[in-house]
Amino acid sequence: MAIFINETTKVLVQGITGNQGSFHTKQMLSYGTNIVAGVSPGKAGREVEGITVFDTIEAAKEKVGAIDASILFVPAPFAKDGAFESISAGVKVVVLITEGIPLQDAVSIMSYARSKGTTVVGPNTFGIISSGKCKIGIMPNQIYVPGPVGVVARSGTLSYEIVANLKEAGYGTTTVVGMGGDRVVGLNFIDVLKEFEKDEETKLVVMVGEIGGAAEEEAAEFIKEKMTKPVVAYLAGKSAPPGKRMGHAGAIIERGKGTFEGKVKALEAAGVPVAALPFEIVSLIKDKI
Amino acid sequence: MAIFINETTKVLVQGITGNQGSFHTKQMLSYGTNIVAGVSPGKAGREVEGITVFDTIEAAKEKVGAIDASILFVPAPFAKDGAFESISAGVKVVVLITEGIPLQDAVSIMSYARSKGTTVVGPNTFGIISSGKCKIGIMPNQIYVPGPVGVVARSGTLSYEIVANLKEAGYGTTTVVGMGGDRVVGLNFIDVLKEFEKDEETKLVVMVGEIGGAAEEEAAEFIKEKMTKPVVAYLAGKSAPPGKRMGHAGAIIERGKGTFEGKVKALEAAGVPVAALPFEIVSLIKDKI
Amino acid sequence: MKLYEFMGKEMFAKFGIPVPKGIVARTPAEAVAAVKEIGSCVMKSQVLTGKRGKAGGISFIDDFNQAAAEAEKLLQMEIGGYKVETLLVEEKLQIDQELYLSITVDRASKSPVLLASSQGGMDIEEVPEEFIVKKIIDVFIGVQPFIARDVCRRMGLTGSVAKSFTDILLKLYKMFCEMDAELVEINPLVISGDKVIAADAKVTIDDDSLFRHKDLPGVEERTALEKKAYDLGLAYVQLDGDIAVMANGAGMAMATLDTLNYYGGKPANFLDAGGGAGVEQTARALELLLETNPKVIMINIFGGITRCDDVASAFANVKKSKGITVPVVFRLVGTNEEAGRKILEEVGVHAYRTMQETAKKAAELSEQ
Amino acid sequence: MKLYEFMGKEMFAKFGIPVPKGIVARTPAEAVAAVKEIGSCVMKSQVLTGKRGKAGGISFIDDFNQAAAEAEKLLQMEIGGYKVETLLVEEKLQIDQELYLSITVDRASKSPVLLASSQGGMDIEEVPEEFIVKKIIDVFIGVQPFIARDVCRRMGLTGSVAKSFTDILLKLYKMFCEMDAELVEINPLVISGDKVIAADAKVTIDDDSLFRHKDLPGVEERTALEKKAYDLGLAYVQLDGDIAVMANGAGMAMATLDTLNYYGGKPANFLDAGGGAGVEQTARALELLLETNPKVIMINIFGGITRCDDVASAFANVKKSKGITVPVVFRLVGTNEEAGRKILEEVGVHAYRTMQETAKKAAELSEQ
Repeated sequence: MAIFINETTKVLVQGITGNQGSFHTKQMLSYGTNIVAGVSPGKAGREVEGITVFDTIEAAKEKVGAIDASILFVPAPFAKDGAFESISAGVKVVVLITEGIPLQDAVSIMSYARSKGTTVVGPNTFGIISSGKCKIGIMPNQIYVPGPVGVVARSGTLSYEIVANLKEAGYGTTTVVGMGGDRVVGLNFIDVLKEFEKDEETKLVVMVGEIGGAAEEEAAEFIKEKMTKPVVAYLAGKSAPPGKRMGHAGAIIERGKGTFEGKVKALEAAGVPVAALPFEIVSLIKDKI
Repeated sequence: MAIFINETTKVLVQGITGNQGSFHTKQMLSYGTNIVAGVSPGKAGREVEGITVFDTIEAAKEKVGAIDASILFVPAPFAKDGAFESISAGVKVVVLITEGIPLQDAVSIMSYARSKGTTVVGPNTFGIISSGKCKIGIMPNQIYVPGPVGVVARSGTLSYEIVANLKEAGYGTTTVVGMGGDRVVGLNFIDVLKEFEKDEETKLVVMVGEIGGAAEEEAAEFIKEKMTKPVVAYLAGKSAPPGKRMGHAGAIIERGKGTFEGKVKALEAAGVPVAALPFEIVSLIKDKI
Repeated sequence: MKLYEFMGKEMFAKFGIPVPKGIVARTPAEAVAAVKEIGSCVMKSQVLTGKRGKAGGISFIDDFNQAAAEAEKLLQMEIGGYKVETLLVEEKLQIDQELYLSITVDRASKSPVLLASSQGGMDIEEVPEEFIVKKIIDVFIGVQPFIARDVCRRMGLTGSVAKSFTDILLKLYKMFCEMDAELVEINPLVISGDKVIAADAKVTIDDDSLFRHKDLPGVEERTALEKKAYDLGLAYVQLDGDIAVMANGAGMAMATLDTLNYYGGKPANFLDAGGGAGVEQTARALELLLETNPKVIMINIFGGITRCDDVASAFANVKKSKGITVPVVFRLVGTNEEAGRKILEEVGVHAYRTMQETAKKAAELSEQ
Repeated sequence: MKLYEFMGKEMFAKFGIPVPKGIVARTPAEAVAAVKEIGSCVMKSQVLTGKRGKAGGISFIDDFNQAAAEAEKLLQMEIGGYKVETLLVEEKLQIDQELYLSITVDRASKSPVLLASSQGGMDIEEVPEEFIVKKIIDVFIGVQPFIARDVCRRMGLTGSVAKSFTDILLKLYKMFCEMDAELVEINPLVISGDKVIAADAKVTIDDDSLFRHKDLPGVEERTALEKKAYDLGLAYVQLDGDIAVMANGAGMAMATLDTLNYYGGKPANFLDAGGGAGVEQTARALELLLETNPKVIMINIFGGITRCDDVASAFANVKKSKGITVPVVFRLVGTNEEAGRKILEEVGVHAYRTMQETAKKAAELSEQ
């Protein structure tokens, strides 16, 4: 078991011939991801790391059959078209690595995805990985080993930090999900928590949040009412000055909402211990697993 | 039982203060339809046949709660907006009486309805009636009495003819569905046949088709493979000259498809006896029920 | 409403779709002037029907001296029942390949559908299925570049031709939506060197949408009587029998013809008086039928949204004001039936209750 | 990118949303000329922050002789950290009621959201929830008339005011979409007689969409250093400590500040070098940090899409070419870690493996 993706997931890479596309195709293959095709318009017939490149997803489907998941290494101005192509082709999990996708493009992508029942991971995400089974993303392979912890994070590198800490302490992961740092992303904490609650292999969930928005507060409400599995959290941004942009459009503190203190309060009220520094997570989960 | 609507269906009338709206509200009420509210922008606070009028469906919902079905007596240029309002308000069955709705408006309505899981009856329909339970439409009350026959028709008056014949012969109806005469309508024969197949009270189905399009041919395929209940059909247009517009945009014979002979052949191959005149239907069902 | 080729091409040009250089001519003199300006050209008769090439409605003009004679010849032609009144004089294109491209609305999916082929031209209807690319369009996203890419791939288009084709496709979809088209068709869409040009244009605008396209010029393809009926909101088709028929609802009208035929009667027309016809409209419909000098009039009304009393009143009014001398066979049931029957009886007309007896009676009377 | 009020209003006018008659002035002389033309007016300082009315940034000019002095006064003000450089001189409106109207994007529903209130004006944030109308917009259908009707109903607008409001709402949504806005806000939207007029304009265009709005004039609200960082594709915020910090990923950068603080260190900045920064970009980021003359530099890299060898190479290049005299505490793990460590060792820098030890060391060094 794992959530969203597993060892049978057939993956297609959009933008496979680009710099990042080819580099991460290699990385994903070496992790064991079942990549079945790549797409780069005008580059049909080439190969990247042994994977055949097609002009369009329809062309790929004619040769390799249905695609379960796709990952996009497509520049921001073309990302909407690429995501639409995946969604339209019936791909069920679409991972949008791309940073800087226009906000309204993201809105359109999410609406279209919803109408087709597609799960979108990102944009501006490191991706999703089911440890030992399937990696669809750009995270460093070596830190993801199978184990009982589910991780869901807004921020990429921060989750690496925590997953690496977990690994060193002897805890592997089931699935690690990067929600993405943009204001509009496909998954929220609750979507992912629901899946972890259903997943038999996941015994405990680590939430990696940050200041800004109300996603953590909403998650707290859900945890209180629906989660039976233990959840622990780390929140970044305790020392961030209020009202300043901290890189993620999502991390703007607005009108007193989304503060560090408010989030901690909401989570603790839901029985979720909150670490103020990333390396404290390990000690928080010790008694719970 | 009945399909799509029954005695518990809460109905709202859009365009209730107009000529047709008020006339047919009275007719529907006298048939026993559970009309809970009316809408006419700018006319809030009035009453039509004892039914309170609101400016918007949201306003109506605030007072009377959720609406199950709506019927639109709204001029063609405003019908899309009215249908969107119903669909957006979570109404599950929307009956579009209006004739002359622009084709692309109909396309938009159907797409939006699909995304929200709404059933659209029409446009350019006489509506839908579950005999003795609920009438949402403009058909003459007196011919609809409860009984074992389900009727699905493209054409309005023609279905009255047949339902009246059935009644005189002693056969009542479960539900009579008018699909509507336009090129793009919400329901096709198959959608309705599926429901009749599931409905316990319906013992036999009468299809009232006409020349043009391929709906009857597709229905024949479905009947052959999926229907256990007997189906009989009447097709109008045997003597229509090919290639001429016969009033319904839907009834254009194009490229040899949709001919009377082709439809009869397809239906008979599926075990569906086809009457060439409307009053022959009664004799066709005699042995089957 | 079908548009003439030249109108469709004006619309294409407005939306940025490349068309050949062309001039409209309505007289031989205008045609000669046009040829003078364009040079080596093709002269195309403007009619609202296909197959005009096979019918001789297109002339290629290489020699300037032919121009007047050819124009005269074309302007005297009738193609598929349509008189040629206008010519389009166009530059001759170098044709490397003929493509096909159209967008219309698909009944089954209730969505626009895009059809394209690398084998366009006169015989498009005989091109095997596997060479026709068909894409159902989700109106929420419209025609996106990824769709165009896949169409190009399947048509075997690459490089600058694919780029131009994509550009045309996106613009054609925009035009389809904004102009409320029922059909936009380019056949052939010509590859000429590295250019892609719409060599023909078949555009049909949805009649029901014309209220929001008031600036479009009207194009009439109905007969005078049909036009009159259309203006009254009636669906009317002329047939060649002697029993004038009025019914409400298209299905009912068709069934009435079927039933008349069954009893040996010959309908003079198809007339759907419409769902919600009131007194005024019904009266106009009756007057229209009287104008055709039928032997018998058969009226078949099953009142739903149409109220029997309205129809009866309309009939009574016309009978009183114009006088009706031919026999009228009336069938009247449904909404407000009793009131309607009473009105008819006052003007001495008995109404039947079933379609059979009505049709049978009408057929009998027409034999006399 | 936030737009100045006068720019927002120009955009409103372009989309057909009524705005007061107004003239932009950048000097007292221009302001006087504007007052001469407009007459009794209001002089509004143009700053990218709210609450300017409460800060005295708005003057009402009834007496023409006040104009020069008032303009001079306003042009010397600083409001919320922004120097006033431009004035908007506008006709004074008769104000019968102040409404509020805005459209932005809602995170939770991933859709545009429309907010409206019949109690607009300066204190909109204190208006009770029940007087705020909120509608989540389904982008597939957009803002339709039925939505506007319900907004009007809930705001208590009727008649011609409701009609004008509806018209403005539909146009504002169009502008929101076409201009890729993050926020369009009109507060107050003034009812003046039977007219409805946008008396203010707050418009923010999505930075990520600017590539398709090349014709928009640039508005800069960053400090010089922040601007430089932005142009390099870096997210940089100046803070008041002495440890320059570079990390990759916004979350990681925040966590780095948190950890530094925990160990008593004082970060001089927030700098997210970005997900996929290459050698060139990382080098620019380092040079930027050097410019701020920090006491210590802490670099915290967990390589994912960022490759450790790229970061190390960039560091080595900068060290060789510019020389780095302040102590650098480096943490380097992740993609291509071994290659990166090797490069660093070649320039004499040891890389730590955990954030804790790195932050602790940096804090210690900054104390010395």
